[in-house]
Amino acid sequence: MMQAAVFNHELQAGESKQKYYTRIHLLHRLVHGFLMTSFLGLAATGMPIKFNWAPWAVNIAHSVGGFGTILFFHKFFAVILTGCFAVHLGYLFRVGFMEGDRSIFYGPGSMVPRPKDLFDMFQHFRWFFGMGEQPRFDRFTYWEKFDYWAVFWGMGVIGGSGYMLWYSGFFARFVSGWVFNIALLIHSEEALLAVWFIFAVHFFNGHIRPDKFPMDLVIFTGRISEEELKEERPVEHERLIAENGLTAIQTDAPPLWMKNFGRLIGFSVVISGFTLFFLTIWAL
Amino acid sequence: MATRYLGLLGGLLIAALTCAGSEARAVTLAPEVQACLECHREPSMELMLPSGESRSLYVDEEHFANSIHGDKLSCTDCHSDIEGYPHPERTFKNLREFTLGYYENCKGCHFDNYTKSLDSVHYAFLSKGDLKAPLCVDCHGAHDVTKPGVPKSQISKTCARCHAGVYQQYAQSVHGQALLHEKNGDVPVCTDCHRSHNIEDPRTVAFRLKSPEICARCHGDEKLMQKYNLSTGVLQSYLKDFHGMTASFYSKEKASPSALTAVCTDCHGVHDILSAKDPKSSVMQANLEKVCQKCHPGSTGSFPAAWLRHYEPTPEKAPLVYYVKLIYQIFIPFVVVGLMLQILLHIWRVVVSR
Amino acid sequence: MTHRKVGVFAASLLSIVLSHGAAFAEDVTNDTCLACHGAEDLTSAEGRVLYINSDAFTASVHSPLPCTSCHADIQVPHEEKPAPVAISTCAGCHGEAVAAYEKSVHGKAQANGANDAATCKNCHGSPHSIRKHTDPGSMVYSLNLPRACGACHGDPELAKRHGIPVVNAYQLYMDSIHGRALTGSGLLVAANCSSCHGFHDIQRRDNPDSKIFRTNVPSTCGSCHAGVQDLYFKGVHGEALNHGKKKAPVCIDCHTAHQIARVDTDPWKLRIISECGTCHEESLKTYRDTLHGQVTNLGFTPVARCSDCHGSHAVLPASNPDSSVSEQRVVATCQKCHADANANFAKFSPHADPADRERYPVLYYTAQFMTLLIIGTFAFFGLHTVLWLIRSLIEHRSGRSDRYFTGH
Amino acid sequence: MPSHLRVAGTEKSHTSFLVRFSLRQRLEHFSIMLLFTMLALTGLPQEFFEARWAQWLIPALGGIDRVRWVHRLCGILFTIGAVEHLGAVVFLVVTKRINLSMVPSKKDFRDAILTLRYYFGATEEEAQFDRFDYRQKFEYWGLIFGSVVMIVTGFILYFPALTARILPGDLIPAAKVAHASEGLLAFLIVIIWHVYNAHLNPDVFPFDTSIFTGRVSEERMLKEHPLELERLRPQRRQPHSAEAVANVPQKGTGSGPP
Repeated sequence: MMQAAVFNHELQAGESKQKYYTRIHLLHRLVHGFLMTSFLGLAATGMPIKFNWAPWAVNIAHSVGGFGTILFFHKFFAVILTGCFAVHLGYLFRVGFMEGDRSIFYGPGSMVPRPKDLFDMFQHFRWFFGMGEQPRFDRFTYWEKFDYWAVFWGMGVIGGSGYMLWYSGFFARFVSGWVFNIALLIHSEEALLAVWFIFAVHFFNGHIRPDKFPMDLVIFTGRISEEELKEERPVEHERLIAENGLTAIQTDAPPLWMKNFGRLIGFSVVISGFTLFFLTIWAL
Repeated sequence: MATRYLGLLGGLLIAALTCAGSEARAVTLAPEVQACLECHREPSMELMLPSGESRSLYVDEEHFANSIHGDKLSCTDCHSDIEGYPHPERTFKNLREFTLGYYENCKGCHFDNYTKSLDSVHYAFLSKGDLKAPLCVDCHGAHDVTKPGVPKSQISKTCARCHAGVYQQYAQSVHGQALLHEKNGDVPVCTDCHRSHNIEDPRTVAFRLKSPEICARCHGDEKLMQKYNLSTGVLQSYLKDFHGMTASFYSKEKASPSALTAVCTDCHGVHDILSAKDPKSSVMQANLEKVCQKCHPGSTGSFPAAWLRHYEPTPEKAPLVYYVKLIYQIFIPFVVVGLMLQILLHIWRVVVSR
Repeated sequence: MTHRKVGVFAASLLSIVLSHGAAFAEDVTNDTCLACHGAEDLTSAEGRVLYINSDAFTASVHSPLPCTSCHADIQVPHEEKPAPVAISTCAGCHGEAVAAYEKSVHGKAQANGANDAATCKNCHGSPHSIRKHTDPGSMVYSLNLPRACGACHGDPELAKRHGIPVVNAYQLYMDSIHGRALTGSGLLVAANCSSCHGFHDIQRRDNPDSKIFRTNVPSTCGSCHAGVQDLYFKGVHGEALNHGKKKAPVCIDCHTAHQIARVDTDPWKLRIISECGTCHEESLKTYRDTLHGQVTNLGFTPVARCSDCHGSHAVLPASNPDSSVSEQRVVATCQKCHADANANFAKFSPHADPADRERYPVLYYTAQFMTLLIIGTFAFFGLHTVLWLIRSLIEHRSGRSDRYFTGH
Repeated sequence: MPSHLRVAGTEKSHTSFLVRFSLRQRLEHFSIMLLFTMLALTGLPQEFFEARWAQWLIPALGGIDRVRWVHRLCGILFTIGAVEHLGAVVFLVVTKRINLSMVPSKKDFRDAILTLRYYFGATEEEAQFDRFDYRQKFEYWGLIFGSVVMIVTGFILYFPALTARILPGDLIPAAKVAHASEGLLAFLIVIIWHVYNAHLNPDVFPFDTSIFTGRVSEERMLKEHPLELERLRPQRRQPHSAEAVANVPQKGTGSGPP
């Protein structure tokens, strides 16, 4: 009941008068959730093997329950991650081809880079140096697109090399053994790149930068307040008004449980992420 | 190494004298055996080996005649490479190689035992090229092969030639005492637990977990145990207990278990096992604490009392356990039946009132 | 062997003594001596015990001998302090043994005046109660020998005094697989001190005649582990040793001398890897780059170690067709673990070095690319992040975007 | 996330539901449900280890060691849960947030007898219940008592050496028997009694969701806990303000949806 009380209170206090719009659909939130979990799992089981000389690696490896277990979990998460990728591709295919909504391939709503992104970037840098206003972003900013494509590319490279090593016996029918040397190298190097990028850069964008500190909940609630939308995606906001599509995506304020859930997941992942980041740096 | 041979020869000599004393079986040796003995009955006959060791080529006629092969085999049945004189040239680096040279000879007749021996820990060492691993003749003797196990104590003494320490322990144990002093044939000798030809490595977890079954071969035998009024319930009471249950599950697991659990030998001892009535026995109430502490460090005082010592709980022995059991045996059916009734009545009433 | 000769020798001598014994027998018989020395409280002026336990003596191997056969100069009554019985007396019967002893490290030390170096008595005990070495009561019976040697070689002080490299050989041995087999389960065939060091003729390990001189080690171990010895000499290491390469590893380099452990335990399996690495540094380094090396480094053993591919005792170069890593046999070697391995699979190079452009060009350039990629990415985004952080902090300072802070 | 939560979060409900269980109570029930299942699943095969199904199940669960490990882990969590519950109840009682609605009273015995008579058709009058009827109290106290026994004996078996330092050693085999039997008893009660009342009981068939949603319809309250409903009437007229909700005693039912 106490919880409920707090809850009501929050409902009445402020947030109700604040308008909210759907930014990320449930499917993508779920995919992101699984992606996040499996990525963390993969990093936690992979990095100890890469940094096997570090004491923390040995401890993790043994506390997890031996090499067999590590490998099992690594493959387990790998499969989940592959699943996420497949689902996403499936989604693109359905929307892009079955439903023929090409707007996901170009235009403002798409993840595909546009010249604007380049300009935005320069503008952003100028703003860094106080040489101009902040760029006016559309639905996706250039760094978000970079994140997206980084993951997309990483998924191909790490996943590909990973499966190649997993089913080395099978692949050996087609390729010569030295390819596995390459695969091994790529798998570990690219993984390191991905881990560092996500745990340092991506987490900075989502959590550390003062505008978002302590945490940007939109990926969990899927809802963005009108204020935020105006501030951060002015172009999209105006576009939506112009197309008067705003009402279509208007929704309730994110319920408390949803926010708390988001915070819980978010913070635990961030903490473990940063821990791994610093451990790997330390082990260099 | 030669020292062992000295000992061996010494043993043979004594045996020879005694045999000579006792009635020598009137065995007429085959003429071709006689032919070989023309030379080989000369005691000083020996072969110098490159290693500087010398190998006596003397064959004691008495021994061979009285050996189990005396009236069955002739020399060339085993020494099949020899047709006549002069013998084919043979080169042995050392004494052991000489013996190894004849290793395969027994196989011809004793094929089953030979194949069994291939699974033995001794052969495992031999196959790695460990020269000191025993061969057929090391246990059975060569020209003086006699029926194994007459007297039974001879078996333990044979093993003792290498496993002296174990033998010393065994000789002190309840089994060893009975064997050596009471000439009791019921008690186990080495081969009863370790088997004779396919002796497996006793250091493995698998063997550990097998020990209850091994002990039970005798201690589960009603007739045998009655003779010494020992209980045959020991195995069952063990298996029903925490340790026994764990062991039986471990023995089913493919991977060797992460932990160990107590088997017979952990409490009662292995070769040095004593009667539970013996004050020195490890399972004597006084010593039990030390035994428990082997696995339960810091277990003190009343901890050993937790073990019902193979007894079924009775009002006399372990009353507490007995009564707790009893109470629940009454209480559970009572509650369950009560609830059942309540439910049935409820349903019945609901049906009626519809 | 020598024992046997000695046995015969002693026997013959014994007969001689017995026949001539009659001569002395008139003046001094054992009973004559025991008349005084049979008294338990008989001590010398300095309090040295002069008591001879006649039972122990009769049980001893020397029992047939009259006292005077060693204490030859004794007349009755004898002076207060008769000359001590010299080792030459033992040589009277045990000539061969004494000769060997005098050439041995102990004998030489004694000769150089180190009077704490072992003599007959230190190992065999008092000649008045001495037993045959096959008698479990003997100090040099297989099961007792380590204790006899340990009396001195368990003492670090003594080791320091005489510059003996291994200061606590006894303790180490007792904990080794041989020591446990011998003392733990009383396995007579287990190696004891004399199996490797010899007995009367013990020599320093830097003496080419020594059983433990580097080049003699394999044959010494081979006296029991003949099979392994054969394998060893088939392999490159044994060959190198035969070609007088002093650095070639012998048994004790991997297995150690006194701390030999069971080879089927994980700690040993893992330690031996770095053991190979002491000479094969490069290979170890590249091994650690592969999953095999990484997993073993984490302390798990279900993956391939050096010996799993290269063999342990008979290590052969890949150029040799019999080698387990030769083109002909490498596939079979991989298949030990990777059942579905084929010729292609075996082309994987477990010791590929990304820094070696000549041998692994593709790998080299890939590595270069990856490094560039990582550096590039983080150079850019590192800058991006830092600048952004600074900027937005400034913005907040100037309070221009407080509203960014979650809601209010 | 369960959909009913979002409903709770957003839309204002019009059907008159009463909140019967607080979030804490629902969480407690949920965790005890999981833990009890796990404990039974890992415990019973240990008790009946000779049975074929156990001989199959234990290896299937990953060997006796892992089964024990899981069992002990769940046991510890269960203990924590029990302590939490105890603490919460004591705290709430002390701070007057709840009335002792779970304590058996004379009325319960009267109700029991009345109900039995009603079952036998000796009377047409049905017992009227307050917040908890006598069956629920029986089950609650059964659980409390059982938990105490299981926890105590469980820890005795977990740390036998430690126990033997303080207590007589033959307590340990006794604890073994008690743990096994009490466990079996608890299992049977849940299987027969709880499952019947929560699922098979014609009144709630197929599934009484109130312990998960925390709500119960006014009709059901009227049928099952009329007296409680009476007590609450006056309160229910108050507006749906946070304060009003907050004032409602923890174990007493609050009004209206949060």
